[in-house]
Amino acid sequence: MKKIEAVIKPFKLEEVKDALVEAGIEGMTISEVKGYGRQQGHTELYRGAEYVVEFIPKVKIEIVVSNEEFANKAISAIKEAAHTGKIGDGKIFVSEIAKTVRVRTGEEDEEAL
Amino acid sequence: MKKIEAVIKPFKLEEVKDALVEAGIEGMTISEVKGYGRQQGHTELYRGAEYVVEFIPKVKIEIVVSNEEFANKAISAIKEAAHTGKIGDGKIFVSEIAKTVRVRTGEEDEEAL
Amino acid sequence: MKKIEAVIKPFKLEEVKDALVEAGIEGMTISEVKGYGRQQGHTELYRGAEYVVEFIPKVKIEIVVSNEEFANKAISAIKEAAHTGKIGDGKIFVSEIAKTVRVRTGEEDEEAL
Amino acid sequence: MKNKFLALLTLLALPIFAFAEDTLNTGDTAWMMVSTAFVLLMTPAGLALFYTGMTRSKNALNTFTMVMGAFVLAFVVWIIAGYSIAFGANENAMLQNVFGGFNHVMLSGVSWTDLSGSYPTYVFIAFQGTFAAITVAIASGSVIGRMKFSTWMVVVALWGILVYAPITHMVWGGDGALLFDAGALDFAGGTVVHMNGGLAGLVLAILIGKRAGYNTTAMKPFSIILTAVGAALLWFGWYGFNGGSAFGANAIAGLAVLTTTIATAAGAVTWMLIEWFVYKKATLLGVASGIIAGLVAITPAAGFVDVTGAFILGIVGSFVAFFGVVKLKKIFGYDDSLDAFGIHFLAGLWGALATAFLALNDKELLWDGPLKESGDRMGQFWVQVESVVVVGLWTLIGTIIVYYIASALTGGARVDEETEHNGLDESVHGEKGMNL
Amino acid sequence: MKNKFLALLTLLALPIFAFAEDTLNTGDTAWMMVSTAFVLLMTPAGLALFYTGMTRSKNALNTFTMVMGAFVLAFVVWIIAGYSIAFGANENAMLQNVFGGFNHVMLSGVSWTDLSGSYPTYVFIAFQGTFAAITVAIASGSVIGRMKFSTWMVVVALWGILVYAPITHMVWGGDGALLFDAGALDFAGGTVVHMNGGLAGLVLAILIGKRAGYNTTAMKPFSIILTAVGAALLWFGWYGFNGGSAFGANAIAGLAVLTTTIATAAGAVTWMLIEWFVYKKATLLGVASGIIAGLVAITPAAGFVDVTGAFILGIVGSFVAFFGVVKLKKIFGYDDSLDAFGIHFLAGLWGALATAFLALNDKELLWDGPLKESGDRMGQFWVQVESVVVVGLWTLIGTIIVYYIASALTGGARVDEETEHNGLDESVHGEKGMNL
Amino acid sequence: MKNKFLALLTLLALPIFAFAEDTLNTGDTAWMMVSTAFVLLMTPAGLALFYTGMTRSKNALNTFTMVMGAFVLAFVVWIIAGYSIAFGANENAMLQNVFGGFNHVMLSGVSWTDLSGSYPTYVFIAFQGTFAAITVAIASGSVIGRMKFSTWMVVVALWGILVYAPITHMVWGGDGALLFDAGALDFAGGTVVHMNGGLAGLVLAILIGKRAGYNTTAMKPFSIILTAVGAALLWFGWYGFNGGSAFGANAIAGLAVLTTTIATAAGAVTWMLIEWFVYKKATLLGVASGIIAGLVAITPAAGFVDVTGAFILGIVGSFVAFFGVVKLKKIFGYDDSLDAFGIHFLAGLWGALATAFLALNDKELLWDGPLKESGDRMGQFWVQVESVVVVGLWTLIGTIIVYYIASALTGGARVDEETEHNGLDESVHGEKGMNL
Ligand SMILES: Nc1ncnc2c1ncn2[C@@H]1O[C@H](COP(=O)(O)OP(=O)(O)O)[C@@H](O)[C@H]1O
Ligand SMILES: Nc1ncnc2c1ncn2[C@@H]1O[C@H](COP(=O)(O)OP(=O)(O)O)[C@@H](O)[C@H]1O
Ligand SMILES: Nc1ncnc2c1ncn2[C@@H]1O[C@H](COP(=O)(O)OP(=O)(O)O)[C@@H](O)[C@H]1O
Repeated sequence: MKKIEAVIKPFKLEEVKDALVEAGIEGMTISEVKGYGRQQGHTELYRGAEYVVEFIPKVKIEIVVSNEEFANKAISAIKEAAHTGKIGDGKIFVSEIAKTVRVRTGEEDEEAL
Repeated sequence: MKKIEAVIKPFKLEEVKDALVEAGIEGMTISEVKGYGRQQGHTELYRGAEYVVEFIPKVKIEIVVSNEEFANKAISAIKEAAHTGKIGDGKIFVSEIAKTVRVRTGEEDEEAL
Repeated sequence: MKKIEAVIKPFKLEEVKDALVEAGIEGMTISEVKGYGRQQGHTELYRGAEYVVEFIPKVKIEIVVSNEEFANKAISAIKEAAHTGKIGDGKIFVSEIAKTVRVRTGEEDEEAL
Repeated sequence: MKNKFLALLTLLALPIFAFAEDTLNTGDTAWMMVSTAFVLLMTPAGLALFYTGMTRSKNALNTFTMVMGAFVLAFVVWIIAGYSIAFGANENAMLQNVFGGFNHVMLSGVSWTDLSGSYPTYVFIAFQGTFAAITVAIASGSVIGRMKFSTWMVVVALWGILVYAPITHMVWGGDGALLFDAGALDFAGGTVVHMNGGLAGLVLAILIGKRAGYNTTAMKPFSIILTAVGAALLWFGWYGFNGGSAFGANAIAGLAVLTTTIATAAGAVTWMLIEWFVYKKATLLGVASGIIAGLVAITPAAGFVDVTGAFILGIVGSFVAFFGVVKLKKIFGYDDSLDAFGIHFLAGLWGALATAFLALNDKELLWDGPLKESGDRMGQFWVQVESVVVVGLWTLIGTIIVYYIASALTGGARVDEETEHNGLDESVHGEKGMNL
Repeated sequence: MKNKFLALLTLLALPIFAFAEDTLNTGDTAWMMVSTAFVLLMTPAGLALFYTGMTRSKNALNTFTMVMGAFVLAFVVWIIAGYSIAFGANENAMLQNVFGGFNHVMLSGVSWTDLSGSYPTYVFIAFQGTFAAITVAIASGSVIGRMKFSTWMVVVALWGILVYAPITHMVWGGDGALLFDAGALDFAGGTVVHMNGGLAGLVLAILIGKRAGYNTTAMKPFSIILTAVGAALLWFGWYGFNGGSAFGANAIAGLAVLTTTIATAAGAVTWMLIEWFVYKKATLLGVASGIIAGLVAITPAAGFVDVTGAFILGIVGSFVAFFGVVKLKKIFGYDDSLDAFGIHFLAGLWGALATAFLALNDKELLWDGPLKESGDRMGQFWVQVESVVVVGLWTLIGTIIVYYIASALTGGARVDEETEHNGLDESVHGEKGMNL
Repeated sequence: MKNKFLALLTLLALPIFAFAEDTLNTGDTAWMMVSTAFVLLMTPAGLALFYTGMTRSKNALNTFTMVMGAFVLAFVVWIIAGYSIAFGANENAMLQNVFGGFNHVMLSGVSWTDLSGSYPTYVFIAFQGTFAAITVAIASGSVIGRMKFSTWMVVVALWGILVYAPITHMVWGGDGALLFDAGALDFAGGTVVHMNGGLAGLVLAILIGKRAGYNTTAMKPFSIILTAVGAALLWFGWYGFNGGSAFGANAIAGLAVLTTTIATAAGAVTWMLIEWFVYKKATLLGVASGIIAGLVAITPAAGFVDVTGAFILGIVGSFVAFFGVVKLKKIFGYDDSLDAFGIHFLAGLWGALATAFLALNDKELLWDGPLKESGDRMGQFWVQVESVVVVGLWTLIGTIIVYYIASALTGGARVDEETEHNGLDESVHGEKGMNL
């Protein structure tokens, strides 16, 4: 099984979710994260004190799929839906998952997804 | 070493933590996430505008253990404690960890856990 | 490619980030997490009700680097910068990444980092 | 002040007799309108924030809605019938003991030109309506996190008629009213408002049962900052509550303003010190609790005591409420979620009884009763005890009846388990407290 | 009250004639100063919180700043020229219909010893200034989330001069002023403030266009708790708004205090019930919305109606506003972000028209007009219609002009797409609403 | 107004002489009670929110507790001895310059029937007590994030006796008091409250040292929304502060209400414009800061100046405070955490000095002094300078002494490093600001 982690711009979440669902992926877990990279943050201003905000709000999507095929579908879906062409669009990382369990039923691996 | 990631219902956190500690697991890291899956979200209502909340609050638990045995103990503990039998109970994912370091002492791998 | 996940004390974030940038690492994703371990939490007090806070605020840093060398650089940088010597300094976990994609350009793997 | 009430009641009952001395005084009118606005602010802002900050985040909106919804509904009920029952003059002398009748339903028979002493009767009605509405809102604090919103709304409507209005009649209802005739001293509502609301809370809490996970899971407050702001707004509004209960911009109001401030500050300092000695920490929730304890304790006595009396009421009030909140609740094991009973009932009880001993023996301040007539403090004390017991019993029985009717009408008073787990905000109101 | 205005205007125009009866009354003065403070609180605290809570978190600070910034700038503009245009007496009879002239620019010709009836003219000026400032702030609710802050500031300044001041002159400007002469009844600003501000909001919303993602993405409110607190503070301040519009601590003020409370409570209960029947849920945003709808609906009538009238105004006001917010907006598809039009315009319109039928036929309450003169309700209704139409047209045209000037001066009224995406807090103000 | 003080003092000192003209006026009494409530609201709600919003989230509760705790303790100290020292009349003429004595400890010798001019002395005492309590609370803003709560409580208690009460006596203490006799003009506390509190803050900030990480780490405010709400509540309460300092509902109070509004609005607009020119952004914190700067600047002059004077005070006040906050702090490198010195001291200083030149030469407004007596503005300026210097020196020395005593009594004034790192909420109070 494969795990896809994608860090994207927050306002793209809805579109990415829709694209994934369309690609047949029906489960995912998201979290609010902050990114540091080439994209430059803005400056915050409090009574003359200027703070550069280097960590930029992003959303991380985690998806576990049963095989390479689904992984590729997911990657294409995200690549397309999250794309704006501007710096900071984010990254997708793929890694290996050894085992999956569905808590409700105890089903394992492919069946649990 | 193995990493166990479990996505569970937030109100089960306390029980799961206790079950893990009882199973001899004494370190873990948790975070607030939101899940998308079969479980249907509720509807929010603001002056006649209805929003379906598709992303449901969940808690993610990450545990790194030194071997298969502990991994299995952890999985059973979570499976049992997080179980309600209703849709949305969550999933457990297991993957491989290549290296662990304890920042305080510099100890590595099994010793660091 | 390697993924480094480090759980550190929140007030060390700035220093760790600087150390990583100095070590040539220019991308990372952080999130707010809570840790459970040897470090004892404090007690909260509300009208005579005392709650032990067992989950302690931590920051998780995720970095994907192209090879072992960078991984080691990152680990040393974190180890040093996050170190206070007191319990709760945190842990570093290393795992394998199979594939990386940059959303903006579609570049893959090393080029995407 | 009692004379004001008398004048008012006579005026209402016998509108034919016009008193030469009843002319509108602009200063008194200004003060009473301000006091009305101040007391109004106490509920949908003060108490709502005070309670919302203390509840768990998943019940924050529910808590706010219970307080705000109670206020608006109780005020409507007050206009429809509550005022008539509380301040009407019943022709049947027996009934007049506890019940003012239905003559003034929908304020019929009251005109915008009528005066209540030196200011418009309409202002008196609005002022007293804010008292009616805050009293039931106080009780909500005990049942937060498990009562259906529909049940609560029914409780509010019935309770305003069956419990609040008769009790107000008994204490402040003028000649022929039970405790009024007995000579009970309750300057601004120690029995009528605080004991009454606090005890109703306890009764409801016991009838509906504990929250799931009570005493086994951590129930952390949403934000003590909101609670502290709520306490500050309550303090502010309380100048209308106590100062307005002098029914004019006079020296008694001035006395009430000063004693209220002293008792409150002393109560807050006391709670900080108790926490410091017990826990080695002074908490913000502690300061806020001490403020409320001091305010409640001075309420029945605000226009009767001097500087020393105010200090004693505030300091001991904090001790009593601290004991109620930290010890009593543990001993008996009831789940008084936000301590409506622990603070309002106990500090109110303390204030009501202590008034007998701390009230100045000054005929210009006192109301008719044993103390005024013959300086008889023990006699006054027994009158205070009587009023506490009568009010307590009426509340106890009335609240039980109201609870069972409301529960029956709404198919059970308690939300289902899952709703309680997920928090009432989501299921009951379909809203979230904060979308960051 | 009309007489007060007349006295005032005469006083201003002919400072040589001193009226024997014009002596300062401390009670009236106290009440008017309090009312000024109360109305002030409504904008930078009440309305600001009400709106901030309803906006998306990324625009929370922008929303607050738009309201607070509007208030301070509009007040400065009021002192510089607004007051003179609104309450000056123009020597040219034709112009006097709509425009009071520039005699009192920077309050020249007004001294701290001048009285407006029984209290200082300076207090009258400050009191009216808070009305001017809240009116434009109300309009901001319609354009939240997409208008440049600089454009908004220019709109505020121009609108205060070109729209608000002339309309106020027409309605409240004394002899010779268009709608004043016609006999329009607007006790505290149903047309002047609420219809005016609400319609200006709609016009701006249509001119600037919808928010990106309107109707396709979820736009969740930052925190309804803030909105509810804002509603409570608005309610509190409204006692100054309506009660102060009696211009003294008198029986009419007392009437306004009572009717305001009744209509508001009834409006809130109504909204809860509507939601209950429609959605099976009562929301806190609903209670808060009902409170505002009730307050707006009673505003033009507060000193004219009785208990029944207050109930009707509040109950129907909630229905009207609910319809505006839930249905009308969907039908026509405009993006009135925070419903300034849906609530303020519609409930204000309802109140203004209904006043003709609900006002008591009591000469001591009524202002000159068909109803007072001959009990002619239909005649009064047509006057109310006239005032609604005139105010509406003036606002419509004036706001369009103001928008285009402001847009031209600031290089376009709308922020760029990225700024809108990221939220205005970050780009426009460089601040964040909350750093946890 | 000075006459009011004189009457009061005579009354206190010579209770045998009853003045025929001293009868209670209900309008004045209503206004003074309202003013007391308004000023009260400023501290536990207004200032507490203003500061809490600006602090880092880990110190939010600590900040609130420091303000609220200071208020209640300082008020208790005021009743015990502060009032006596400030407003007592010392028989020793030498001591009377700075110290009113202990005759009225625990308000002994003052009865609820005593009048201070036309309203109860008890109201005067409560009103002045809220001034005493806010002054020390202002100073907390400079030492947030590093001072032990226990040390702070000791500072509060001592400072109220050793610094605040004598300074108040000097300026407002009646015949024989140093700066009162000199003829200093300080309408509502520019020197007594704002310079005094602001300078005390700076002194404490320097003595305790900078926060760890000052100038190297980002110290982001918890929530500017809270700060803005706090500013709005402060503005509201300030009507009691400045308007109440006319000690009656009279034309001078009306003047103060108007000038206060003008200066504040002008100050806020100014700060927005400065930010716009310097940073191309107008921030909400900026608007809020401009509001406070305007309010502070007008305080010493509110009942002395006209419209133009109010504009000048507000506009320049914002420039001065902006300079203090943005430049001065950087130049000298002290860590005035929340800018108590930068805003309160500097704008207060500006107001106090400018009063000499902007006060109207109108004998009905002025207090005895060079300007009233002979229209001598330079003479008046030197009196203002004298009062600024005397108050400044007393505060400087007094605060240093108080700091060292408090530090000694509580085993060092500063929390340990780890506590500072983790935030004071957790370690000092054991609470969290928000549990989402
Ligand atoms: N090496 C990395 N490891 C983990 N996350 C990264 C890494 N590099 C970038 N990211 C994440 O991707 C986001 C986008 O990266 P950035 O360099 O700003 O733009 P782009 O991906 O368009 O080159 C960052 O905000 C960060 O969250
Ligand atoms: N393929 C997946 N990848 C990552 N997370 C998933 C995946 N499927 C489900 N989840 C997580 O598990 C949670 C529960 O899944 P759901 O389908 O709602 O119920 P169940 O696990 O009972 O079938 C989801 O809310 C989501 O957080
Ligand atoms: N086995 C584990 N799996 C995942 N996270 C862990 C594990 N053990 C510790 N952690 C994380 O590391 C943090 C520090 O661990 P702790 O035992 O408190 O101190 P130390 O690392 O100094 O021994 C914890 O708060 C938790 O977030």
